[in-house]
Amino acid sequence: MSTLGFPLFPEQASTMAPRVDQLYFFLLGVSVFFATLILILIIAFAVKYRRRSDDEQPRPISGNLGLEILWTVVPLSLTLVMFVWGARLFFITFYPPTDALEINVVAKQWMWKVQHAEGRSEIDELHIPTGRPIKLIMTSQDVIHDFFVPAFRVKNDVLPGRYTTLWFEATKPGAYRLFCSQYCGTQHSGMIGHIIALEPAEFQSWLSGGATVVSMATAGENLFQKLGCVSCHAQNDTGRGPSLAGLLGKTVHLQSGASVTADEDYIRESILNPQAKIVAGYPPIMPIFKGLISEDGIMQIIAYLKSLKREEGAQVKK
Amino acid sequence: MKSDHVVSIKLYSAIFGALLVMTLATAGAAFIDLGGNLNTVVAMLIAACKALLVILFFMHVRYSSRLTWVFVGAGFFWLMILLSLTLADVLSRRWLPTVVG
Amino acid sequence: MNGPVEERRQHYLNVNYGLKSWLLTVDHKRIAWLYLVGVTFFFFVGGLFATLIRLELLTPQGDLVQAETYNKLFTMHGVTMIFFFLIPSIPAVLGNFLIPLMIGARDLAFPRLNLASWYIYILGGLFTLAAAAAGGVDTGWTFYTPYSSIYSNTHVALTVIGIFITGFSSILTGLNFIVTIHTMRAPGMTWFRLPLFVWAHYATSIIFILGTPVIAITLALVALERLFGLGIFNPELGGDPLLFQHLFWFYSHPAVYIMILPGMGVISELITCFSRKRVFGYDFIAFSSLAIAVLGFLVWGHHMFVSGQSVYASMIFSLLSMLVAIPSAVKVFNWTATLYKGSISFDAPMLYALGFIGLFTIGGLTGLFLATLGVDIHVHDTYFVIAHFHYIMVGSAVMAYLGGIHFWWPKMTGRKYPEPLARLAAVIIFLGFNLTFFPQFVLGYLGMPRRYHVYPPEFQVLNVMSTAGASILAVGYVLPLAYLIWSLRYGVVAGMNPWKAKGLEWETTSPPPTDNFEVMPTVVHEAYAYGAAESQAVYPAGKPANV
Amino acid sequence: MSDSSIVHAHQFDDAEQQHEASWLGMWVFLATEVMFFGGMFLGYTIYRSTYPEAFADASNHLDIWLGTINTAVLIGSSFTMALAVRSAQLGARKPLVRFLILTLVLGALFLGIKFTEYYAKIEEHLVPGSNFSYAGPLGRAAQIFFSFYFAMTGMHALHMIIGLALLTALIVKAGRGRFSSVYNTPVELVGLYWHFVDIVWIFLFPLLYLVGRHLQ
Repeated sequence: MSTLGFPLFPEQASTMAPRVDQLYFFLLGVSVFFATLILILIIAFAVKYRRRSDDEQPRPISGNLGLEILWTVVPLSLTLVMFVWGARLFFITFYPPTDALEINVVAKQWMWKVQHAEGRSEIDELHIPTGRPIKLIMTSQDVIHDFFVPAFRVKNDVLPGRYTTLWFEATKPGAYRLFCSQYCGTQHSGMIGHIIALEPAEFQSWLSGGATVVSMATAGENLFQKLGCVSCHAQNDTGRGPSLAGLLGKTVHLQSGASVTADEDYIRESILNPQAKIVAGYPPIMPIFKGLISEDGIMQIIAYLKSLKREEGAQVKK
Repeated sequence: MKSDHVVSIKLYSAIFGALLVMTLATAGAAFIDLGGNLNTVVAMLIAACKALLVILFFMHVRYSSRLTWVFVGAGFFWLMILLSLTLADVLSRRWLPTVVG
Repeated sequence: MNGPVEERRQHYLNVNYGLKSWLLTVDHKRIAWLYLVGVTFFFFVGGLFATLIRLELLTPQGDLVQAETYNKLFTMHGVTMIFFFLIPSIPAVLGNFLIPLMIGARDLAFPRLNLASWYIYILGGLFTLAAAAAGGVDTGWTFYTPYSSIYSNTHVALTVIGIFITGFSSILTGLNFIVTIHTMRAPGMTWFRLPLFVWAHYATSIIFILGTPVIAITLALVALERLFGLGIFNPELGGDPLLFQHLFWFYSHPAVYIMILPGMGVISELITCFSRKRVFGYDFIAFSSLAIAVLGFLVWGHHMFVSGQSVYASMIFSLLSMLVAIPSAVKVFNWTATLYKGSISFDAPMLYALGFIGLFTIGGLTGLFLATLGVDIHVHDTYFVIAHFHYIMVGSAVMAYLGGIHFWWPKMTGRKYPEPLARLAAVIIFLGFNLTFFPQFVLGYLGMPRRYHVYPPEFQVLNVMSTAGASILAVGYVLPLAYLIWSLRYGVVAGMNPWKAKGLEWETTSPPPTDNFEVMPTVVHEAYAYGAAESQAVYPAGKPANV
Repeated sequence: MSDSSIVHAHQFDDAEQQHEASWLGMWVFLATEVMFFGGMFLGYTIYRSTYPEAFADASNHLDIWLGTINTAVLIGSSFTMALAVRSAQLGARKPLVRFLILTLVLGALFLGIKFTEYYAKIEEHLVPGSNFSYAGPLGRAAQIFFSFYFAMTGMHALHMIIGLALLTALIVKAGRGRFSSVYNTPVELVGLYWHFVDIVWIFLFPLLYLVGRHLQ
């Protein structure tokens, strides 16, 4: 990126990157204009009006309303442009496309654990296909971390006790740096890795390579059996607990009269702390699974519940 | 800043009585299910009334200069900034669910 | 006004001698000196930490210090510089010394409280130093939970107790200023005749009293969580990791204005004096200070755009952050316009002031990048942020502080500093500063995260530039320390008003008497009446002999 | 130092200015105090909106009667404090001392009841930390509720203790006849402080004791 032997500008490797850079250059243009304006004025005034004799006494000027209005309104309008433009990009960054490929990320001091839906896991590396939106569903096992890929111009904090998401679409194959950018303790600067973007075909072969693994949904189903979830949450509404088929994305009516959208956070909370939100019409009898299941395990169960949804969705269609 | 207004014992006693009545009222109302969030609203309204009486009469703000009012108001106004902007985050956090189709 | 007579005159410095007369003083001018000693000490302690940080970053490997040590270094650097240097620097030294002089009062409203604030400040400092001596703290100055409350095994509690204590020193200083400015102005000193320095300190004091208590209780809760297992921030119990950040930034963003507003006040005084002109747009500068203080409380969420905060709240905070840029812009334009058709001289304080305008312009404009949502996503928590806030806090606030110290040095000590050396130092600081921090903007946009002990090799060249700049900067900071101390004894005796400046503080002797004025003034003119009457005030009881 | 009947500090022009400054200073300080407690009120509000059931359930572990009695006691102490200030304004020394002592006694009674409650909570293992135990599935969020309970009432009790110390000092001074109808600023200021502490409790009472009573 530079003839100096070291980079001065980061690589653009995602669909977001050129859009962020465009806004950045707009801001840079405005900044350079005003900084230069002030610099020129100061130097010009300093030279032109330098003190020539010690008893000089300039004529006082107390102000000028027109000028005050001018230098209030012009910056205000410019900053409003920045706001609107920035807000649009921001909304895009935090609103993943619905067809995105979901990948689960669990952060811990000091590593990134990634699991693909098909079951393949990796540490401090993330393989992705180019030309396809990728959505990360992330949580932390301990402190706050932050998933940051400079070449993609995206980052988001990874929080304990909650899911956050991040999406991007790589535009060209290559290896890109991944940083943890929220200070997380001693080896914070060692919590780095690479995003490896592959051509879709290569990605497919990478995904099926390696040791044979079970998919996340299957792993989740196994956990669902092992932890005994299935004994209450039957596929139909005959169990002591509500059926979970097709749950994700639906609106759930609660005992308290409120209703929530059943997203990943809701499922996670309902596993770890079932009494927080009781579904209307069911007794609060589910045991607490906190301590019995890992963050990775919860993600697998969610993947399993999502797979149930797809099956049911197919049935509804006909 | 403040006038040397001397409040009568009668008025002080009336305020004291009102505060006691409201304390009993709020404790009593707590046992009645008013439905929804109404219990909280009633409790907080009564608390605000009590606080207002203490500020205006016991603390003599009713008889004090505008400047005193400004600083009393500033304290509560800034508290409202803290509460409202933080709640703007907490309450709207789930408007964009993390789930996709 | 010849030398020997001047020496015999009684003033606040020679009214009595001995350690006790200083440590038990209730004279705001002497308390300002106590603070000056305190903040100078902490400035160089913080500077030492910074030096070690920059040396470590000379190479991409972690070869000078261990990761743990590095993390403690940047934490202690931030804590000492922010809480023990920048926040008290201009208000507690220059504000303390000048506000009563500028408004025509004998002292602050509560002199004993003023002394108590200094002791509280020192006590808090001792706690924090004790934490450093016991092994340090590694959370970053931001103390984000749950790292600070549960995971860190360094001396978090001791450090936050130190900051908690020091917070009360800020609160009491702010309280003292507000009451003094409201109730103790000299006859005729109306609000719109106040120097802009006083307006800026009034605005700062509002932040002191309404923001500081929030950080105090927040850090107290963190300490209680560590010491007694309280569970308010604990995600294991279902605690919200963002609650701490809201509470923290509710104070810590306005705290940025605590650091810069007094500096803006200083600059208004310097620009007018060294261009001998009434300030352009007095009302606009005065009200912009208040606007910054109030709007500054509405924008803290821009530190949390990528923290998991609601997208909608982020948009509100971004919009409000844009608004706070306006009063800052208004100030810069008005200062520049003040130069127009002035009579500009380039004494050291003016060099600092002109440097301030330039660096503050860059610091302010880069702030817009961080307030703009789409770009903040990329530059958040990178060196771009580091560069931005050092342009504001070092490039602007420290420049203003040094400019102010030089400007009022003759008033504080009765002696002049060596002008050529001072100009040299100002230029060295300006150049060293830019070389240190400008490369960090580039590093930030490249994506180098902050608080990294080791970093990828492609960032090395820019880091070497930054470290080189830092060593120049260090020379620039040691120089004034040396010649200012030298001037205490050997400096040329300064008259009452060596700069021919306007303002009540220049209408009393240098150094001033303990009660500030031989005869209390009655103000008859607006501030900065350059080119108009001889003095701002009349002295009903007759002018003192040496006026 | 001054030719008027009352002494004022050297930095002031007269006693009137000194009184103005002190009064304003106290109000500025109280604005600070609002924000100090405000941080905890914010945390409380957020968690209560997040965990309404747990807060209601945990709140029912507090003794509503002791809470109500304590509220009445503290309001009573505010009443006697107001009367003490009134006596000072009128220059009535004996009633001033009497009302101050009464305020002190009521304040001490409040703290006594408070510490009885604390003791009960320790017995019931409701103090957050490793010894915390809470029957039922809402234990984790209940621990957050009790964290707020102890933080908020603890900070309030700390303010009460400071208030009692100030009252003691006032009683000594008032007994020595230091206050008059012209000079009584310290009584007035301690009064403001005391009323402020009362107001904090007026909000703490419903927020901590009255959350879930109607659901029982």
